[in-house]
Amino acid sequence: MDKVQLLLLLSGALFSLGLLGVIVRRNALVMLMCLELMLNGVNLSLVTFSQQRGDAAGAVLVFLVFVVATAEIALAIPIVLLLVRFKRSMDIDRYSDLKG
Amino acid sequence: MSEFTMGPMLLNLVLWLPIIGVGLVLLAARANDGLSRTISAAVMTVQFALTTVLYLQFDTTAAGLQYTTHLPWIAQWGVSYLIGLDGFNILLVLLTAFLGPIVVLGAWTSIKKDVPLFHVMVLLLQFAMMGAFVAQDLFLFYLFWEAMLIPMFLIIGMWGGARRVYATIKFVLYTAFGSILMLAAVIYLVHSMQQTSGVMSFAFADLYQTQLPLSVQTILLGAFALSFAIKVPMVPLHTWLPDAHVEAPTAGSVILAGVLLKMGTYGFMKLGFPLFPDAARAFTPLLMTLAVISIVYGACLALVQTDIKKIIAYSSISHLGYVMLGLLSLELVGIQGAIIQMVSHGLVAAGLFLLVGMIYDRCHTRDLAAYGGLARLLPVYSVFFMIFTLASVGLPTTSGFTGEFLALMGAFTAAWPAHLDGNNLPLVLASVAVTGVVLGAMYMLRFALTFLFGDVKAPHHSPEHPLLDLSLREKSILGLLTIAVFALGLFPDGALQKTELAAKTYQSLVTTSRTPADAVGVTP
Amino acid sequence: MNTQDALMAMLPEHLLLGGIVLVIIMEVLGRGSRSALWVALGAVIAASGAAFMLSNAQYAAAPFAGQFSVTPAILMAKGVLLALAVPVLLMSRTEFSDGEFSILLLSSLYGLCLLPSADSFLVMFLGLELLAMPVYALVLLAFRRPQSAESAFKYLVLGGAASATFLMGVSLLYGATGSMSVDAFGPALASGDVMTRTAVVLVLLALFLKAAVVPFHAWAPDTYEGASIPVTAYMATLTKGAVLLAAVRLFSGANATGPLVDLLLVLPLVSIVWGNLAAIKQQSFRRMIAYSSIAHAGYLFYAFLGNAEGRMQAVLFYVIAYSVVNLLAFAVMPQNTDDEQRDSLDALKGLYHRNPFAAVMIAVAMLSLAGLPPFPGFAAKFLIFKNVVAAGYTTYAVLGLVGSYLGIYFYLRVIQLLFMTAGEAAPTEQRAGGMARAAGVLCLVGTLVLAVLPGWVLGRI
Amino acid sequence: MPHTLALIALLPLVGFLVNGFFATALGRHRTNERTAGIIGSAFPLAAFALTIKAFFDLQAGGFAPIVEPLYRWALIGTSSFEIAFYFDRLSAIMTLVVTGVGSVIHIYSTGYMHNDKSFGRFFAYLNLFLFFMLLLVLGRSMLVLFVGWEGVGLASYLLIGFWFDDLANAKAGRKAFITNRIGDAGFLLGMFLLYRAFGTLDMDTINSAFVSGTGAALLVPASLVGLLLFVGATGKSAQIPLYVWLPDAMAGPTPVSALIHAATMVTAGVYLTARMSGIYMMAPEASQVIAVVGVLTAFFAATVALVQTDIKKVLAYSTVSQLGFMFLALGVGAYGVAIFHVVTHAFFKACLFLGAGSVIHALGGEQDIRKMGGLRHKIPLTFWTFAIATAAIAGIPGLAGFFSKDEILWYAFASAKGGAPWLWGVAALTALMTAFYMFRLLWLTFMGASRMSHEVEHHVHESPLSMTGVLMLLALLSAGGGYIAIPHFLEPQIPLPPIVESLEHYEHTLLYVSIVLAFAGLGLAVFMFGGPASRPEGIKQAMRPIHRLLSGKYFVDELYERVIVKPLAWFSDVVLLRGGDKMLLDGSLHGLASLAQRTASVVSRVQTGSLHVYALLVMVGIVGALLWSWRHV
Repeated sequence: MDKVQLLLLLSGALFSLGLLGVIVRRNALVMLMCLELMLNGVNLSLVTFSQQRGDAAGAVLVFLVFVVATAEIALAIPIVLLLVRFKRSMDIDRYSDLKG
Repeated sequence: MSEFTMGPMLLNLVLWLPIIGVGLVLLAARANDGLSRTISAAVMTVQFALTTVLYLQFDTTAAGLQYTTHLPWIAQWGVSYLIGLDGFNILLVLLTAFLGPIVVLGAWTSIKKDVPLFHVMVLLLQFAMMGAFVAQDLFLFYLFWEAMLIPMFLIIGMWGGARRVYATIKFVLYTAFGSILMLAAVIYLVHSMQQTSGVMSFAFADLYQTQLPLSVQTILLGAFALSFAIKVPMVPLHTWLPDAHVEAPTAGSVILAGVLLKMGTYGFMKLGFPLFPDAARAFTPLLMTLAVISIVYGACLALVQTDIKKIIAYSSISHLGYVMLGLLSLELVGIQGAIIQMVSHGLVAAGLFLLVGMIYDRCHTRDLAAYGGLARLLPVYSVFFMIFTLASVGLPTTSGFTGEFLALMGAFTAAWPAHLDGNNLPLVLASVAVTGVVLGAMYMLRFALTFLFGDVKAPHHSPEHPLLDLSLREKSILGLLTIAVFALGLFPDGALQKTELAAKTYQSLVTTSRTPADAVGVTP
Repeated sequence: MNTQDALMAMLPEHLLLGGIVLVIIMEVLGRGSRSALWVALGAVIAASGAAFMLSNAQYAAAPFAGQFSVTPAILMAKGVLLALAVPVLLMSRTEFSDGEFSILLLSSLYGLCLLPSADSFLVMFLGLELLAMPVYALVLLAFRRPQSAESAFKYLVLGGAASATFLMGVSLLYGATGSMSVDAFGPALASGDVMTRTAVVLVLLALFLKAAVVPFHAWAPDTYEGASIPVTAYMATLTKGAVLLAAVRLFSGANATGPLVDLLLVLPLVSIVWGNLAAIKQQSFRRMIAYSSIAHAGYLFYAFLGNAEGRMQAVLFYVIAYSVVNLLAFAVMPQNTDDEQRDSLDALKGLYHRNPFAAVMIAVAMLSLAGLPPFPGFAAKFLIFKNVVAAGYTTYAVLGLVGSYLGIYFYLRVIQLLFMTAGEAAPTEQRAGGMARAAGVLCLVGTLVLAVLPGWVLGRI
Repeated sequence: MPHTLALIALLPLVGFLVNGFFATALGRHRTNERTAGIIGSAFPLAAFALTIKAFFDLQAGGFAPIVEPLYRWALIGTSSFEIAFYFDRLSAIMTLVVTGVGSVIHIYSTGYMHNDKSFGRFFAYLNLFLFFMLLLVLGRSMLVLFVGWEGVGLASYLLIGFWFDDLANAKAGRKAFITNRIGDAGFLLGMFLLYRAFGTLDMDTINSAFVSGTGAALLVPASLVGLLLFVGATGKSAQIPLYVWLPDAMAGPTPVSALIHAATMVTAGVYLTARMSGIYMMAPEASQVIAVVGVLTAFFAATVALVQTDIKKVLAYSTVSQLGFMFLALGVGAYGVAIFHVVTHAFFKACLFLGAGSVIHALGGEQDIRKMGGLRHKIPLTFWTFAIATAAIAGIPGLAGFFSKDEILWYAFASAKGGAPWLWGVAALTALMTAFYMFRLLWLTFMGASRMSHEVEHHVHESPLSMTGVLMLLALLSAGGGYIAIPHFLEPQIPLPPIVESLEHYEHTLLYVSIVLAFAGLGLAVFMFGGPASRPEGIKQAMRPIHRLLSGKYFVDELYERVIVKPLAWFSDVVLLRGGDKMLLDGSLHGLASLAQRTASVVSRVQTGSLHVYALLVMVGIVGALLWSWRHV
């Protein structure tokens, strides 16, 4: 198979890996990283396509994604810190007071 | 001002008066309860007076709608504010208006908490019921039809008996289920009419034109019939009624038995059967069987009740069976009888529930066994009780007789030729229905026997504090009902003339087939 | 592109931006706390007014070709949603004294405004993030109870997952069609090749996730419960509405076809039933509303089964009807320093005897949410199911209606608590604040208008 | 006067309303006993006077039926239901009897009910009864007749339960009403059939249509209609199988028993059949059934009467038996004769009941004839009148009963319309028993030595004139009433059936036989009860089982209780209420409700609060959706 498909598979793999990570990892920070992983999977595919097509739109979106990702983390970290303050742990299984 | 312009205004006034009343009661809510009582009583009385004018002015020779108001409302959907009177609803409108003041007066002393809210609810209910009767647009009708639920929900739930919450939620969920399916049917009906005829309209008159293949008619009738049959109620969809009646306050029971149940039969007469005539005719045997089962079933259960309210509740099931029987007979006599029976049951059941309520206010129990020999104790009460008992039994000279007699006659008149053609079911059903006459006597007289005769027995009664016989207020409301009962029993002709043309319209609508020549154009 | 168009077309957005800047400045100058809310209110009202006026003037323009464009209909939608933000701001008064709330809300609204007029996925993505991200903060900001952090976190993680999914879909679509234009989505529905389908499905699912459709709904109950009332109200109404508008923009002219039809048939139906059933058991009011909103997301997505032309109207009308009564209920909810207390359904016991106005208003809201006539909820449902039937999905319409029947019970339960159950006020309870009640009155007026003159409203949207 | 007939019917109604409102607890007894009594009796008397006037009008008109429309009850489509009165020979006779006997019994009651706490109510009810009874006999359409028909049922219900403080009386009243209702159901069906065929319920129209056998009449089989109407008649006129209510009806005050349950109401069935003779002439099968039911009722009731010990019960069963005779006559087509017997029976049975009332009055409420005896000297007037009436009913020649009964026997034997020797045989035997039990009653009550307790015997007294006067009048009629040749009078309207030629020469033989039978009965009674008490005892011992059966009234009530009443209650309660409503219907509803509840808790258990699970849900959703969308590519 050619390069494009390979890269696409890779990006898909990254994406799924990220999602899986969100599902299986217990540590809050790792979870956030997995989220980033998903986004990077997307980025990869975006650049691939924009390369293949040879137009910028995809690449532009990639930059947008970077910004958003940073913003997300910027928001996420304080939340996690708060949680840690309350629960004295990074284990998100402890963060389940809200249910039912 | 000629009545052509006057009439419609008057009808609108009749319809909207209760809303004005609501406003006034809300304003008066801060003041003492008496004020809000007076206001709603006054409003109801005025409404009745105006309705009487409409009734007297009603032209018996004109077939179509009268006092019509037609304003576009939701143009995008072809919905319009279309109200009017015709032979179908004239008597029921009059009945509703007549019972209005009686309900308010009946609840005068027995409702003690949240009085303003109570009267707001009663007025809203009155508005919704009136609307459902006068609406000539399916969307409008459905609006009012559903709107009736909420005030009733609160009336039973707030001022009801011990198990009121169970009863009221059962009532609403039961009724709402029917309505939901009816809504689906309404949407589909209008949609398919638009597809076939290109007209987007909810007006009954237009819907009566729709041509639908039998299969579609059947499904739609099924949905409508379910909703109406729950309201009537027809066995086996009746179990909400006894609970609702038992738990409801007197006023609630009176409205429920007096008017609300008629919604079901009215729906069948005005919508169910005329909209889907072919399906209606195809399912007449089934529906007739259910009607007769209701007659007998209701009577049998009334026979073994120990709760005085339940006796009347089950008797209602039985009595409305006659209405269905008459409607299904498709004979003029039967249809007319059905209409009269609706009104008659409205009056009689209302009277009986008021009587039960009055004794309940005095003795605070609904257990039949707790009573006895009231005839000695409360002569006036007992006389009224006897009158309404006999009216419910269908004794000649009372309205009960007129209704039952004509309805049964209609059923039989339709059944005999069928029997000569070799179809015996109608004959059998009609004959079984007649046994209802005997069963009716059995349960009502059982009631009267334990209630009125024998040794004096009544809770909260003691030689030094004897029970008080009826007050002037109670006498007068029962007196009014009694007059109506005998008027309809002795001189039904006037009323019958008002409805004659409508009965004929109904007959022709249901008997003429409306399946399209080729069943295309409708995508189920 | 000419600047004049850019100014006109984005006038609402500009006004919001102005508001944000102004509030920030005031914060910096350290006198934000009191007047920030007024500024925000002014900005929102101005923006909404501007949108209405432009729409009435039949204004249409595409200042940034292929990225951002407005039509009268879109402007109307923006105007309506912005107007709905007013009660949110009003009822926030008692909860949030400082400026942050205003800033965050305004910026979220900015994102909201981008969604319906997005022509390219870049703008739409921007809009979605801008809509969601301030809300993560808002949820946390309420902070009346430790759980707020948890709910914020859950929202953030799943929201992030949603964005990622959305982007994945977008990039695949980009790969397949070679364009970032939103209009590529419609045609792609019918296409047969795997990549396009995957793309389309992923985009749609992302929206499902944002709008909390089963099985992507799980974040909603926890988040709604953990947030404070104004924020919950905002999430339940405006964000949901915005996402739906994005979806409308996405489908633009296209009728639902291909594999998506099955998704649009099944998942909404499931969430109607699921939401209505799960709500029965709830003890927290906000949680109950969350489940109800899950069910309503189902009805809203049903609208996409209908034909394209009526879709915008149906969705917008439903969003209005649904949001107005929802906000009404939240606005009149009695104050309570103890948030859990305030949130529990038991607090509503016998409310009628303590606070008739609030009780009646909540009752009206519940009945309308239950879709019982004559309340606006009914007309809205009617419109959607009418379209569904017209599109030929009669069976699913019936199923949906029966599903909605399941909901009636828990709405009635609330009314039962309000009117038929004895209960006395918690010591910490007091009536809703003045501005909140003002918000309630606004919503009541809206409700009445919708109930009495639905035709008039439909004629305008 | 234009509205004579209407007035006849309405006068008693006025009496009812006046007394009802002022002389009862309703009006807190505003009027005293005197006025109530006067009002109560005045209106019936006025009605009687008017009836006589109407009769002369009829005569003046050459007995052409007088039709007096009052108003239109209902007009439905083309068929109109008129409230109209109809006065011909038949209704003339009935009206005269009803108003005549009615009035005298009112007068009697003023004495009999003296000092009853509900004096006014009693007269109100009596007047109400008269009103409905007059509707019944004067109505032109079956509708009016039916109104009266049910109305008299109501009146009898109220009057049987008049002393309602004792639940037993009220129960008896209810039994009467419901039993009648069963009959009325049949009546209704018959009416519906007729309406279906003719589109009208005017009886003269229907009769003539049937007689002339015109088109519409062919739509409905006469026999079916006839039988259905007869079902109604069996209810009202206490024939097998619906006679059970009449003996219990004796719970009412004695004047009631005399007026309603002997003289007038119970003959309504006979009147109906005679009135509808047009149908029955065309319905031999129905007539056959009527004859057989009639003769059997006569026979069985007589056998029961043989052993009754309650003075009123004896008379009650004898009434049932006599009604049987009337239906026998109807069955063999001798309508006029049946009406004849109605009239004579009205006279002597009223006399007997009122006499019994006088006795009970004298004995302060005692009704058991075993505790009587030797009253002839103490209350001579009562005795003599009672004796005459007894002789009359027993068929002693010259007295009223003799003529009517003899004609019935004759037509039962020789009528070409269903007469048969065996009918005559049973009837003759019944006549014998009648004579026997009546004289038994006479002897046990008035003859022989007193068996009364002392204090009872102490204040035995003759009744006031208001009562004895009436007794004498009725005794006179019982004696002479037979010379009014009613069958002959009715002939032009209702012809008598032809006689089978071959049997004509038996007429005199049968006449003698019946005379013999009457005296045989007398002799037997005197022999048994004139002598020592050991004689009847001996016979009783000899045939104990039969005696048990008879004094147990064939245990028919018990049978009905077991076969109908109890099962119905059980079915309604256990099957319908518990099984149907509670278990099946509500059960399934509650089942659905709890199902929803359980699903709800399952659903909310998915919401574990763990982010893992939520993310998993998302993934499952995405993967599932993708797989689904890929399924056919």
